Amino acid sequence: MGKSVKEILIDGNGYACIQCGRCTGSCPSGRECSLRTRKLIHMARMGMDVIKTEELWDCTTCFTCQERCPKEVKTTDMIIELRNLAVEEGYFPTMSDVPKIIIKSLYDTGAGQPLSPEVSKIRAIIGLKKEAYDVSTNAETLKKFQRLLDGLEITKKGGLR
Amino acid sequence: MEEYAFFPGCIAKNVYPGIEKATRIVFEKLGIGLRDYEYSCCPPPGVLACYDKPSWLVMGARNLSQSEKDGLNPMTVCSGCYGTLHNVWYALKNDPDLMGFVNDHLGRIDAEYKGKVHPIHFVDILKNYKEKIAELKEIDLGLNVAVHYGCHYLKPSSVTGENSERPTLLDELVGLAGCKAVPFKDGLTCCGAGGGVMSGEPDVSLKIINTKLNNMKDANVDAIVNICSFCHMQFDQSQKKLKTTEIPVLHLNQLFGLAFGIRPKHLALHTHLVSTRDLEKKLKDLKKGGE
Amino acid sequence: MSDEWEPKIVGFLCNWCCYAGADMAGTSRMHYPANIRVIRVMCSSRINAEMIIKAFQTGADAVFIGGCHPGDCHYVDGNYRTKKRIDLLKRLIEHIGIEPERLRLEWISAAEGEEFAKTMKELRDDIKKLGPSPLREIAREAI
Amino acid sequence: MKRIGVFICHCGVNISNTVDVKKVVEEISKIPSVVACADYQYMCSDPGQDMIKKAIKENQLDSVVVAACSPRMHEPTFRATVSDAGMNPYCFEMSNIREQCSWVHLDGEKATKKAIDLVKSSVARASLLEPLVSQGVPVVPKALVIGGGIAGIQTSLDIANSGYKVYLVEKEPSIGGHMARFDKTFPTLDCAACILTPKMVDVARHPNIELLTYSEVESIDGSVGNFHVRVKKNPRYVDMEKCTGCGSCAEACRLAGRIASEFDMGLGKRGAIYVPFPQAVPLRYTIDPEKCLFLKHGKCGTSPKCADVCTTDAIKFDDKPEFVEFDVGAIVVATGFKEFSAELKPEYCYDKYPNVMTGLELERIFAPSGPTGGKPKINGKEPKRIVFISCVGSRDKKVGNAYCSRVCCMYIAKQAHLLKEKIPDADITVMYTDMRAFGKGYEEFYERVQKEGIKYRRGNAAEVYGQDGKLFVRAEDTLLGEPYELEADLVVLGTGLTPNPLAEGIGKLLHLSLSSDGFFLEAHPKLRPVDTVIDGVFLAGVAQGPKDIPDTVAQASGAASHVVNLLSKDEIFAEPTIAVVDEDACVGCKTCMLLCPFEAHEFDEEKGVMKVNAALCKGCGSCAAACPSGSIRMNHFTNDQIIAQLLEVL
Ligand SMILES: Cc1cc2nc3c(=O)[nH]c(=O)nc-3n(C[C@H](O)[C@H](O)[C@H](O)COP(=O)(O)OP(=O)(O)OC[C@H]3O[C@@H](n4cnc5c(N)ncnc54)[C@H](O)[C@@H]3O)c2cc1C
Ligand SMILES: Cc1cc2nc3c(=O)[nH]c(=O)nc-3n(C[C@H](O)[C@H](O)[C@H](O)COP(=O)(O)OP(=O)(O)OC[C@H]3O[C@@H](n4cnc5c(N)ncnc54)[C@H](O)[C@@H]3O)c2cc1C
Ligand code: SF4
Ligand code: SF4
Ligand code: SF4
Ligand code: SF4
Ligand code: SF4
Ligand code: SF4
Ligand code: SF4
Ligand code: SF4
Repeated sequence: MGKSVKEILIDGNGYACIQCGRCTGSCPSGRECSLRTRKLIHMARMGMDVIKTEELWDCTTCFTCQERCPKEVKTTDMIIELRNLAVEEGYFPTMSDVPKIIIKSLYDTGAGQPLSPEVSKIRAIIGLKKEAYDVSTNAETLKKFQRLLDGLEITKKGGLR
Repeated sequence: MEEYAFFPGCIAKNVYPGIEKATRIVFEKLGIGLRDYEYSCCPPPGVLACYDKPSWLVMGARNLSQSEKDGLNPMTVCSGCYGTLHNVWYALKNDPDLMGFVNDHLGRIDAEYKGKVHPIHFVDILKNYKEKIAELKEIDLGLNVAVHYGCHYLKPSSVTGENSERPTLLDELVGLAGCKAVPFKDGLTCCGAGGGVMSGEPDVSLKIINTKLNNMKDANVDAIVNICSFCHMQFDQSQKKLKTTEIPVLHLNQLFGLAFGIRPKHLALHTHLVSTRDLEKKLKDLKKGGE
Repeated sequence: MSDEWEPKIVGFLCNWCCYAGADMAGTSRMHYPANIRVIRVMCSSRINAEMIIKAFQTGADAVFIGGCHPGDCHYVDGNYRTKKRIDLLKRLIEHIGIEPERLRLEWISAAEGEEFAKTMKELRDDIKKLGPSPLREIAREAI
Repeated sequence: MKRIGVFICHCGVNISNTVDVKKVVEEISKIPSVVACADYQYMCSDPGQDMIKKAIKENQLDSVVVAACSPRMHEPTFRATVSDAGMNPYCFEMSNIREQCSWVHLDGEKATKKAIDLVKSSVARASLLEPLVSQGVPVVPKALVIGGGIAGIQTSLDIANSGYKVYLVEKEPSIGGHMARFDKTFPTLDCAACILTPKMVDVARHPNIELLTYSEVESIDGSVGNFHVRVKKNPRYVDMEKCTGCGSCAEACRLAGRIASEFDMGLGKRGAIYVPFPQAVPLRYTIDPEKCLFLKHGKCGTSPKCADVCTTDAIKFDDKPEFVEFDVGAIVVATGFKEFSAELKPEYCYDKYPNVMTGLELERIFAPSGPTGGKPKINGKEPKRIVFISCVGSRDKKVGNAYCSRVCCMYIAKQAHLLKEKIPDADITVMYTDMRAFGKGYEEFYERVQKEGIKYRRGNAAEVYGQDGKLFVRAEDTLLGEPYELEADLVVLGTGLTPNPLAEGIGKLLHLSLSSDGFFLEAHPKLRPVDTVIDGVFLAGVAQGPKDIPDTVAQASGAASHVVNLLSKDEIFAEPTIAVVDEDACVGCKTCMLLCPFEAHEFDEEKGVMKVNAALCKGCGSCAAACPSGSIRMNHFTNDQIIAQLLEVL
């Protein structure tokens, strides 16, 4: 079980927020969409449904807001925690397929971005091994890796279990 | 010999192998050893940390544990990988309970992470080799470039210890290759790829990068130089989609590769979506002129 | 009246904060058990090992020290010194067989009457659970 | 054996409703040393007190115990009572059977038992109490004021007007502090010079004030009533007696107009010989030794121009530091503040663009004596689009300043108003976090400037950036929930007030504590805001914490009245409840010395033993508790007294 909104606020120093808006003003994403970092903190503190808002997923985790906050509110860390809670409560973002694909790829190959035959060819041409050395190089290691993932929540959330 | 565990990350090996290649060449020339390990994806903060932070911590710690018995610090060529591994290291170092939790899981596959090795970003190694790089330089590239630090190398500064508002390292490093870092509007903003936005909210992601690319274009740069495979992918792929700009994209190691006289093809520049042909031509002329 | 065993507690309270807090509990008529016997000192840092050991030797089941909150000390930082001394003493009394919980240090301000009353209740209940001080038995035998 | 009298109070029914007073009397009367024991309805009433006085005389009592309310309530009353009857007041002891007994326990039996224990314990203590005599210390009827800002000026004048001598020490060549830099002051828009300059002149002319400018306090010894002070007067290289302040030298100086003026925040220029500003007090010139050609290289052209033109022969290149020593009875610390260093907020690009300025710099732009002659010109041009940013370096934990600076909201309003007045078509926006306009007339002023067309947009600026020679400010309008950008010709940072690093040394000399914000700590935040825990040392102005001029002046007058109160006494009596070292037993380990927060211990090198300076000791007893050889006696709280009390209650 993850943290509650209240615990997230406490750990992230959210109760120190003075609603100055320096976070939103710093946010490269909010300029292009409806994300208002300050508002997320306000909603969380007022007990509103912050985890249901889609803007929660517009944050690129660039940390600019956290860097600029004069009250040391850990805005970005909190957004990440709030997303965890959202996932737990079933509020996936709109394009919910993508993460599932990535998680599956991760499980099957150890890589979120798997190697395609084309790139494999390029690797050979530029003088690299056709396939990189990684967790999938050794079948035994990959099995172990999958065993590790079997015991983690992420495979459940990714729909693999 | 100074030696590191090489953590290439998914993109440098599976999408832009030119980055892996350039890294191996540059580090060999510098006389720095790189050892390979059975790594998995870092895993990325966007999709993994946001979906299940505990899983992200465990998988990150597994990666960190790989080279611990050899005492080698993992070196990353991607600020995303660096961000993940560094944040995992930082969180575990400061929270014994979390360390215990992670090791309970790792114990299931006979692994353990003690926190003895920590990730290091490749630019933090290169900054100690400025003289050697200058020595190895065969061509003064003479390019006007837009440098992109990538968010997770700089921030949060409480964790990275970097000067997040006024970094200067890349300006100095590209200078070693005879290039000039041209200031451009909002030079430090995010490329828009992280946090799962590139995959989850592609429209927003493209808008962010579009603004950024146009700012670079306004500064009349010859190339974008990055230190992060993920940003590299965003810069290269999004230009193909947006079709408003056409600025060649180079990972810093590719830039050094060129300066060291490596042929562009060996650095896989021809596989980039944004053509590097004009850039290569410029360099060829330069070389001719020089000889 | 029940003959149930009640712990004997000695309290050393600093004049400026905790003693005033105890007074405040009085003025606000906050009730608490009558186990404590208070000795007023100017600063909690006046208390030394000799006094505390003596208290246990002569039959105290618990010793309570009350001072000002950090930063509020009338003598700048006396309470820091008290804290250091008491932490050390806790380890020491453990050596001679007294549970460290029997030595309790709290910061209570002049305004925290309620806190004082609450602490007195808690302390009495905790010590009741622990039972009579082991030293008290030894002391009695020695006499 | 001592003869002790015990008096037990009913407090109407406050005590006797719970505690069986008769039973207490019965038990206590059994104690052999108790030769008199009685109870009474109201012990503190006149008949109650008379009863005690009578008993003292009739029974030749050595000590008296009153069991009643808290000693924090009536100990002073009864000390006076016994004193009246000829007993030493320190032979009096009080038992608290009301606040800590009858009022907090419901069970009468247990409360009575506790009351008996407490009184027994007091009796045990009383039999060991000893008479103590307060030492009178003569008071030197003079005061030292450190810092010559408006706080120091006001304090000095108030003390001097009461007839006491004041030494006013100021580090800079002139008094005036920050206020001298302002053009107008909020909210009344008084001209700062018009209200400050007369006071500065009064200071210079006052027969009771000795002004020591360009000077530093080197050392302070002693204690309340009797401090010994040593002050270093830095060489000015101009003879103060001879200089008439004509200014010919400054005009002639080879470096005239080539050195950044500190007073003008670096915006204006001065020469190597200068006065900080035309109304300086004293109006005497000073040569900057770091810059002057002659002082640095021994040569200024063919001959030093300043000396050439000075008709009074005041230039004195061989000037040396001078030291003055004097005694004072009280000290006021009025060392003010330092403006927040704006480069610590790099996102506002203060260090990058000349048209990003701080509040204090803008004050100089407005001032008729300032670098632009009072014309609001930035780089020679009148700014039309102006953005103010509030809370720069205040309410900001990231830079370590958690507190609100209390003046910036209002000085921003003032400056916005002044700009609008001078540039009527200016477009002025204030980006703010919260508006704090709590003083008299402040809210009204805030309303007024909004009527004048100043835009207040809630939501503070996130960053400033430059593009193609233009300046932009980014923020979120938090009321609209919309991020936006504004182009600006001038960005003014509402920088806050931070502790003055120049005052650090003073704090150390006087053993002053700092509060968590880094300003000097007052003895009590509400009831003793001008005192410190060091007797005889007081605070005034921003040295104690951010405040505006009205509050500064009020506190300065408060500090002055405390000083006058102290100086008006011939002698002051320190509490005799202090630590005393038994020289025969002390092993010279110096354990005590490390503990004392007031540095009251002095080591006698000759005898190899410690001594306690009675004037400095505040009687915490910490050293007595720690002395490994048991040689420190804590008067009125001796080991024996405490242990005797302890044995009775167990
Ligand atoms: C930009 C700005 C605008 C303001 N506008 C207004 C306004 O309009 N109205 C208003 O009410 N308030 C205003 N204020 C607040 C006002 O400045 C202060 O309330 C006031 O100056 C405090 O006076 P002070 O004497 O305590 O401190 P200061 O003015 O700082 O004086 C302290 C003096 O002590 C001297 N000193 C320091 N250390 C030593 C030492 N060790 N030895 C000897 N001397 C020393 C200093 O040199 C200085 O002369 C403004 C503040 C700022 C920053
Ligand atoms: C709800 C509330 C809560 C507050 N909380 C705080 C707080 O937590 N902390 C804080 O610092 N401040 C607080 N304050 C402010 C605080 O109350 C005042 O600062 C303080 O009481 C002012 O004291 P005073 O002596 O000036 O006025 P008052 O307390 O009003 O005293 C004036 C006295 O003068 C008497 N009087 C009036 N006219 C005459 C006359 N003609 N002849 C004789 N006597 C007369 C009145 O009867 C009264 O006793 C609070 C205020 C309010 C309203
Ligand atoms: S910057 Fe910090 S204090 Fe300001 S609104 Fe954002 S989270 Fe709150
Ligand atoms: S971390 Fe997210 S919310 Fe914060 S500035 Fe970056 S994109 Fe915006
Ligand atoms: S002495 Fe104290 S307890 Fe006795 S009547 Fe007076 S106030 Fe009440
Ligand atoms: S010329 Fe002489 S008298 Fe005139 S100001 Fe200069 S030093 Fe003073
Ligand atoms: S000696 Fe020269 S430089 Fe120095 S103050 Fe005189 S004229 Fe100026
Ligand atoms: S006075 Fe206003 S501007 Fe200054 S710190 Fe306080 S709230 Fe911010
Ligand atoms: S601690 Fe005691 S023995 Fe040691 S120097 Fe001080 S007085 Fe003397
Ligand atoms: S009693 Fe306290 S103040 Fe006095 S000398 Fe000892 S430690 Fe210092």
